[in-house]
Amino acid sequence: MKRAALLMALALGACSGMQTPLAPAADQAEQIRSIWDVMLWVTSFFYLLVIGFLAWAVWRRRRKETAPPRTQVHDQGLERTLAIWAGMIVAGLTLLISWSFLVDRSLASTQDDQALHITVTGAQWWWRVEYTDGTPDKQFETANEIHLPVGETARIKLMTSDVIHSFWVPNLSGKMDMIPGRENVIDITPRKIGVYRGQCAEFCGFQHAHMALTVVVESREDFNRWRNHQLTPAAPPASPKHALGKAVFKAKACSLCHEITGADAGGRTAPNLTHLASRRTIAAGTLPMNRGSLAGWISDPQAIKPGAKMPNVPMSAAESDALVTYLESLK
Amino acid sequence: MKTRVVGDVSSLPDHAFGLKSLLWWGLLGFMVIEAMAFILAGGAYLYIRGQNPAWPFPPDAPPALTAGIVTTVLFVISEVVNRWLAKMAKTMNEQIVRLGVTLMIGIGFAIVVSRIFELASMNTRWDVNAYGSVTWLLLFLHTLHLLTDWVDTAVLGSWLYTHKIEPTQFTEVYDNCGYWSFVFWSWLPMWGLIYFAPRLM
Amino acid sequence: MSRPPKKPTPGRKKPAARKPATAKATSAETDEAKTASAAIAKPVLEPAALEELKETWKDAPGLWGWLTTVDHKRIARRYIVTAFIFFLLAGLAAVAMRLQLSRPENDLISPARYNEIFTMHGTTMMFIFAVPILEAVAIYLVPLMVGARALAFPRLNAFSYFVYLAGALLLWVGFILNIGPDVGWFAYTPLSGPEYSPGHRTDVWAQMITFTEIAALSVAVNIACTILRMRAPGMTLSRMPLFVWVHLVVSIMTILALPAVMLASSLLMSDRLLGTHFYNAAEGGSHLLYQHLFWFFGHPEVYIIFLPGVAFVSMIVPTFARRPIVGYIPMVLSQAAIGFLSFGLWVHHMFATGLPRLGDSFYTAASMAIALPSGVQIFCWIATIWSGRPVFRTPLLWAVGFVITFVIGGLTGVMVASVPLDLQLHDTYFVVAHFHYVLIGGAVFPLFGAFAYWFPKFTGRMLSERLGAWQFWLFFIGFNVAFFPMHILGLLGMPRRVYTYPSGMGWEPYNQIATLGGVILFLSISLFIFNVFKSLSSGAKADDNPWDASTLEWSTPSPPPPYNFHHTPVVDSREPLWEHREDLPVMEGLATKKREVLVTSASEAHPDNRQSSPDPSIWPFISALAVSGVLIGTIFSEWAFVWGLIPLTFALSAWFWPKRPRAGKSGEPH
Amino acid sequence: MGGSARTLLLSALAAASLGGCERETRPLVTPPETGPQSIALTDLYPGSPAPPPKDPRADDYAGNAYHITQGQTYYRWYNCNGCHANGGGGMGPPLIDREWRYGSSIDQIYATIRDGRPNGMPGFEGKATDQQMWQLAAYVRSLGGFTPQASSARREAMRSTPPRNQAKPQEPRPESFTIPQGVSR
Repeated sequence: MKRAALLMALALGACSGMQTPLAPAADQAEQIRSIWDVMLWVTSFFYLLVIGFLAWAVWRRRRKETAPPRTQVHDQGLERTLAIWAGMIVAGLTLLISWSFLVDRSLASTQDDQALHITVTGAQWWWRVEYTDGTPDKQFETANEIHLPVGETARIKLMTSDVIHSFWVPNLSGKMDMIPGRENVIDITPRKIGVYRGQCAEFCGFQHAHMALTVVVESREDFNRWRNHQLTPAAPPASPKHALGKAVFKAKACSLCHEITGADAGGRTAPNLTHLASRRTIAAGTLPMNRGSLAGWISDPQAIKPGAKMPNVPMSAAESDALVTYLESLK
Repeated sequence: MKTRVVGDVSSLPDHAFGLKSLLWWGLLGFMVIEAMAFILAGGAYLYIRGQNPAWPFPPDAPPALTAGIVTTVLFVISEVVNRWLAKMAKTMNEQIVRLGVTLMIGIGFAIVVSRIFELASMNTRWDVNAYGSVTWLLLFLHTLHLLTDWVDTAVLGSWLYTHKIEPTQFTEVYDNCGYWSFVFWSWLPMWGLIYFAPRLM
Repeated sequence: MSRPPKKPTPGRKKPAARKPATAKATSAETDEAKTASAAIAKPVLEPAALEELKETWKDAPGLWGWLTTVDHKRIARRYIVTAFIFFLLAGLAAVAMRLQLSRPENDLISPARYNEIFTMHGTTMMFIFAVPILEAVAIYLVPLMVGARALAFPRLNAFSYFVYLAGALLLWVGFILNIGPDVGWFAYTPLSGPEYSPGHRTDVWAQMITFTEIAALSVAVNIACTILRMRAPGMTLSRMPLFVWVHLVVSIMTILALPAVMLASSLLMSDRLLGTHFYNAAEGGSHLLYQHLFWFFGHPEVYIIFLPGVAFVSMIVPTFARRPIVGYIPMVLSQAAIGFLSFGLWVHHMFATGLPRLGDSFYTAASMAIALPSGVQIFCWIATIWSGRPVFRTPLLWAVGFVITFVIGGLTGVMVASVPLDLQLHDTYFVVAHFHYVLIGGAVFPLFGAFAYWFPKFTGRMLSERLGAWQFWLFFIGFNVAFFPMHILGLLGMPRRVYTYPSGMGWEPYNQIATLGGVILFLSISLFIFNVFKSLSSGAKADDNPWDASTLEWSTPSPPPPYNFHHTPVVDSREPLWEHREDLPVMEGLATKKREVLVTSASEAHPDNRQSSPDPSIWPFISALAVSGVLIGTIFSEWAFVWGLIPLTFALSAWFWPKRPRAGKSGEPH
Repeated sequence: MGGSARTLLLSALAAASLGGCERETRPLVTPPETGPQSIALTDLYPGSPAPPPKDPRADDYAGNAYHITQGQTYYRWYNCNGCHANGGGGMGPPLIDREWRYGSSIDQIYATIRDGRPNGMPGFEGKATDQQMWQLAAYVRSLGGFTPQASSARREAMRSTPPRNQAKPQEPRPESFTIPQGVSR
C-alpha cells in the first residue's frame, strides 16, 4: 500500500522523489511516514461518514416549496446517535494521539553518543556545514552539501548567524528551526544511499526560495574518501591560466569574503570554496555545478538571486574566464 | 408584524448603580483587557527572567525601594478614600461626592509625583539590556493607567463642580472609583515584580 | 417579569406544554400581569408616537450625519462595505501570487515585491477583512436579535469603525507608497527586528495591528455588554439564538486574546524605535517570546474567525430545514468548549522550534481535542437537515458547501496537530491548504451564505436565486481546484512563502491547476458583486420575513427603522416568530421623546431599568483622528506619543463630557 | 463622497507618492560601476575654476534604509570595527563625534574608504566593489547621526549601539583646516 501511495504521488509529479516526505530514506522519515498512513486512513474514514450522512440528509426529504415550520420536535433518537458519534470521535482521537505520542517518543530517543557530529549554521540564503568530529586537524568546513555514511546516526547541531531558518530534508527527517540564541539538534539515521534535496522552511527574506542544500548518503568507504579529500588544501594551479585565475581571485573582492585553504584567501563570511567543484550545485542549490552556471553566477549574481549578499565584481572577460577555469579545478 | 402589548416598563428607574448599569459592564470589559495586558507583560517579565542566569544583569543594581514603598503606601490610602467615595456616590450627596473627588485628585497627584521619583530610581535604562527593557515595560504600562485614570478623575471633578449633578453622573463617579480600584490592585503585582523579583529571584 | 398567562387564541393548535419558564414573581410584576390580562389587544401603532420616535432616532443629513451617526446599522453597513473592498484588494494580491507561481523560475514579480504582496494578502485577510466583517454582521444583527433598540455603547461603535478605517488605510497607503511590510503576516523576529528589516515597513505593520485591535476590542466589549444586559424580557440564556451565544463566546475570546498581539507588536515597535531588547537574543531577550505572545493571540484569532461562521450556519440551517436546531444544549456547550480550548493549544504553531517534546505532545492532545466539539456541531447541523424538510435556497447551498469544505480542513488540522507529522508538514503548502480550507471553508462560505440570507433584511431587496446558485457552484469548484492540489504540493515538499521554485521538482502541474482555480474564484466573486448591484437597483422587494425564519430580527421591517423596535418584544421560546405567528407579545413604555434603551438582568432577562442612549456626536470621529495622529506619529518619532496625548485627552474628555438630555424632555415616560 | 472628495484624495496620494519614500526603495539590481572620480575634499581648488562635480550616486545611497543596513553588515564583515569599534573609535578615529577631518558628506566618506587615508586607513579600491563602499559610507554617515529618520535599525548584538534614530544629529564643525597632530587623538 505504501508503494501504491508513493507511486501515485510520484506518477502525478515529475520523476524527482528527492524532496518529499512520502519517500522516506531514513529511520526518522520512515516513522513519520507511518503516522501519515494512520492519519490518512482514520481521517478519510471519518470524512466518508460525514459526507455520507450529509448526502443522505440532503437527499432524503428535499422540498421545492417552503413547508410550514415545525416547533414540536422530539430528537431522542438523534441525540442518542450524537452520543455514539461523539464516542467514535473520542476513540479516533485517542488512537491518533497515542500513536503520535509513541512515534514522537521513539524519534526523540535516538541518542547515540558515537554519532557523527555536524554543525549546520544557517545564513542569509546559504548553509555553512562544519564537520566537528575528532581533533582540530580532522575538522573542516564546507557549504550547502552534507555527506552522510549510510546506516550511522548523524547528530546535526543547528544554529543561525542571522535570522530564523529551518533545516528540512523531507526524505530523511522532519524540520527543525535554527533560532538565534538557541542550539537545536536533529538526529538523522539514513538507510538508503542516494542524493536528497532539502530546503529552508522558515521565511527568511528575499531569497528564502533559493536556499536549498543537498544531502548525499553514501557507503562508509565513499564517505571516508570524501572526508579525507575535504581535509586536503586546494590543488595548486596546474597551468598559467589557473594561476591567473587564482591571482584574480586574490586581487579582486572575492578573497575579502570567501576562503580557499591553501591559496591564502581567508574570508570567513561567505561559503568556503576550497573544494567547490566537488559539490553538485552552487549558490545554495540554485544552479547545477558546471562551467556555464559558474560563469553566469560570477558575472551577475543579482540576476539569478536578486538581493543576495554577493556583489557584482567588475572584471574583464579574460579575468572572468581564468577565474572560472581556476574555480573548476578546485575539485 | 402585528404585536400585542403585554406589559409596561415606563415605571422602571432611569439610572442604576454597579452591576445593573451598562457603563459598569463596559468598564469591566476594558479592565479585563488591561488586566490581560498586565498578566502578559508579567509573563514576559518572568519568561525573560527564565532565559537569563543573573537577574538583574551584573553591572545593574536592583531598583531603589524607597520611592516604590512611598507609592504603595499612598496607593493604599487612596484605595481607602476611594471605597469611601464609592459608598458616598450611592447616597447621591452632592457636597460629599465633590469633596471626595477632590480628595482623590489630590492623592492621585501625590502618587504621580512619587511615581516620578520611582522613574528616577530604576537604576537601569530601558535600552541597555532585556532586564532594563522589561522592568521599564511594567512601570510604563502601570504609569500609563495611573495617568489615564488620574486625568479622567480630574475631568470628572471639573464637571462635578460646574454642573448640577444628575443621578447618572453619580453612577459615573461610582464606576470611576471601580476603575481606580483596578489601578490599585494592578499595581501590587507590578510592584512585587519590579522591586522584589530582582532581589528574591 | 412572569410569563403572561397564555390565552388559548381560537383557530390555532394549543402549543404542547413546553418546559414552563419558572420566573420569580416580584411585586412589580404581579400588578403588570393583572394589567396584561385585562389589556385587550389595543391598536399598538399610534402614528403620533411613531413619528416622534423617528424624529428622536434620526441622524443629521449629509456628510455631517455620516460622521456623527451612532446607528449600529449604518455603521455596520459601512464596516461591511469597507472590509469587502479590502477583501477584493487582498484577493487581487492572491491572484498576483498565483500568476507568479504558475511557472517555475518565473520573474513576473521581484522577490521584494512578492514578499510585500504575500504579507499584504495575509495581513489584510486576517486583520482587515475577516475579523472586522464578521464583527460588523454581529453589530448589525445582535441588537435586532436580542430585541434592543441600539447597542450598549453606540458612540464607542462609531469610534471603532473610524479607528479600523485608519488602520486599514495606513497599511494600504503604505503599500502604495512602497513602505508596505514584507515579513509575513506574523512577522517573526529577528527578520522583522531592527537589524534585518530596515526602514519603517514593519513599523507600519505593527502600528496597523494596534489600530485594528483597538477597533476589534471596542466592538467585542460592545457586543458582550449588549448581549448580557440588553436582551428582550423573557429571553433567558437558554432561549438566546445560537448566533447570539456564539458572539458572546467570540467577544469574550477577543477580549482575552487580542491584548497579546497588541503587546507583541508594541514590544516589536519599541525594539525597533526605542532600542529596547525584548527580542534581542544577544542582550537577554528571546525570539521565542515573540512567537509565544503572537500565537497565544494567533490561535484564538483563527477561532474568532471560524466561530461566527458557526453562528451563520446555526441560523441558516434551522430556517431552511423548517425545524429548530437539533441539540441546542450540545451546540452551546461545544461553542463554549471551542472558545475555552482555543487558548490552550497555541504551541502547535511552534512544534519545529525545538521546545521540549513532552510539552509539545500535551499541545497535540489539546489541538486534537478541538475535533470533538466541532464534530458534535457538524453532526447537529446534518441531523437538523436530515430530520427537517430542507428547501435548497442559496443560503442552505452555502451551508452544505461549508460542511463539505470545513470538515476537510478540520481533518487536515488533526493531521498537523501531531508533533512528528507536523515536523514534515509545517510551513509547507500542506499547511497553506489546511488553513485555507478552514478559513475560507469555515468563515467565507458561511459569510456568503449570511449575505444571501440577511441581504433582504439589510437592504429590503432579494438577491437573485439563479445568480446565487451560479456564484456558489463557481466558488465551490474554483476553491477546490485552487486549494486541493496544495495538499499534494505540501506532500511533495514545496515550502511556504517561496516567490518561485526550481523546475524538475514535480510541482509545476499542481501550481498551474491552483492558478486556474484562483481565476475561477475571481470569476465567482465578480459574479457576486454583479448580483449585489443588480439586486440593489432592480431586485424583488423583500417583506419583513422572506424566509419565514424564527428570530426577532425578522419581526422588523426590511430595512429596519433607526429605532429597530417600537415596543420591546417579549420572548418565551427559542423560536419567537414561529411560536407567535401573528401576535408578537411586546412591552411598551420606553420613551419616544429621548433615546432610551431597556436594561435587563443577565441570566433571566428581567427588566431592571431604562438607560438613556447617547445622541449622535462628532467626538468619536475626532477621538479616532487623535488616536490615528498619535499612532502614526509614533512611527516617525517617539515624541509624537507624548505630545499626541494632549489632543487625545481633549477629544476624549469632550466625548465623555456628560451633556444635559435635550431640555424639557427628561423624565416623562411617553 | 462627492467627486471633489475623490479627486482630493487622489491628488493627496499622488503628492505623497512623489515625495514618496526613497528611504524605503530596495534597488536589488546593481547599477553599472562608473570609474574612479576625483572627489572634492575642500572647496578650495587653486588653479581650477570650480571643484569637481558631485557624484550622482551620492543621493541614491545617502538616505536609503536598505543600503544603510547592507553597509552595517559589511562594516562587520570587512572588520571596520577592528579599528573603529562600533563607531566609538579605538585605534581608528571615532565615527560618531563631530570631527570629520576628511569631510562628512557621503562622497567624501566614500573617497576615504576607496583611497584610504594616512595613519593606517587602508584603501578598499578593487577589494570591495563600488556599491559596497557606497553602502559602507552610507552606514558610517548614519552612525554620525546625519540620517536619523533614514533607518531606525540597529545591530542586535552585545552592547550594540542605540538605534540610529536615537543618535543625536551632530552638526559637523566647519571643515577647519587642522594639521594632524601625531598619530591619533
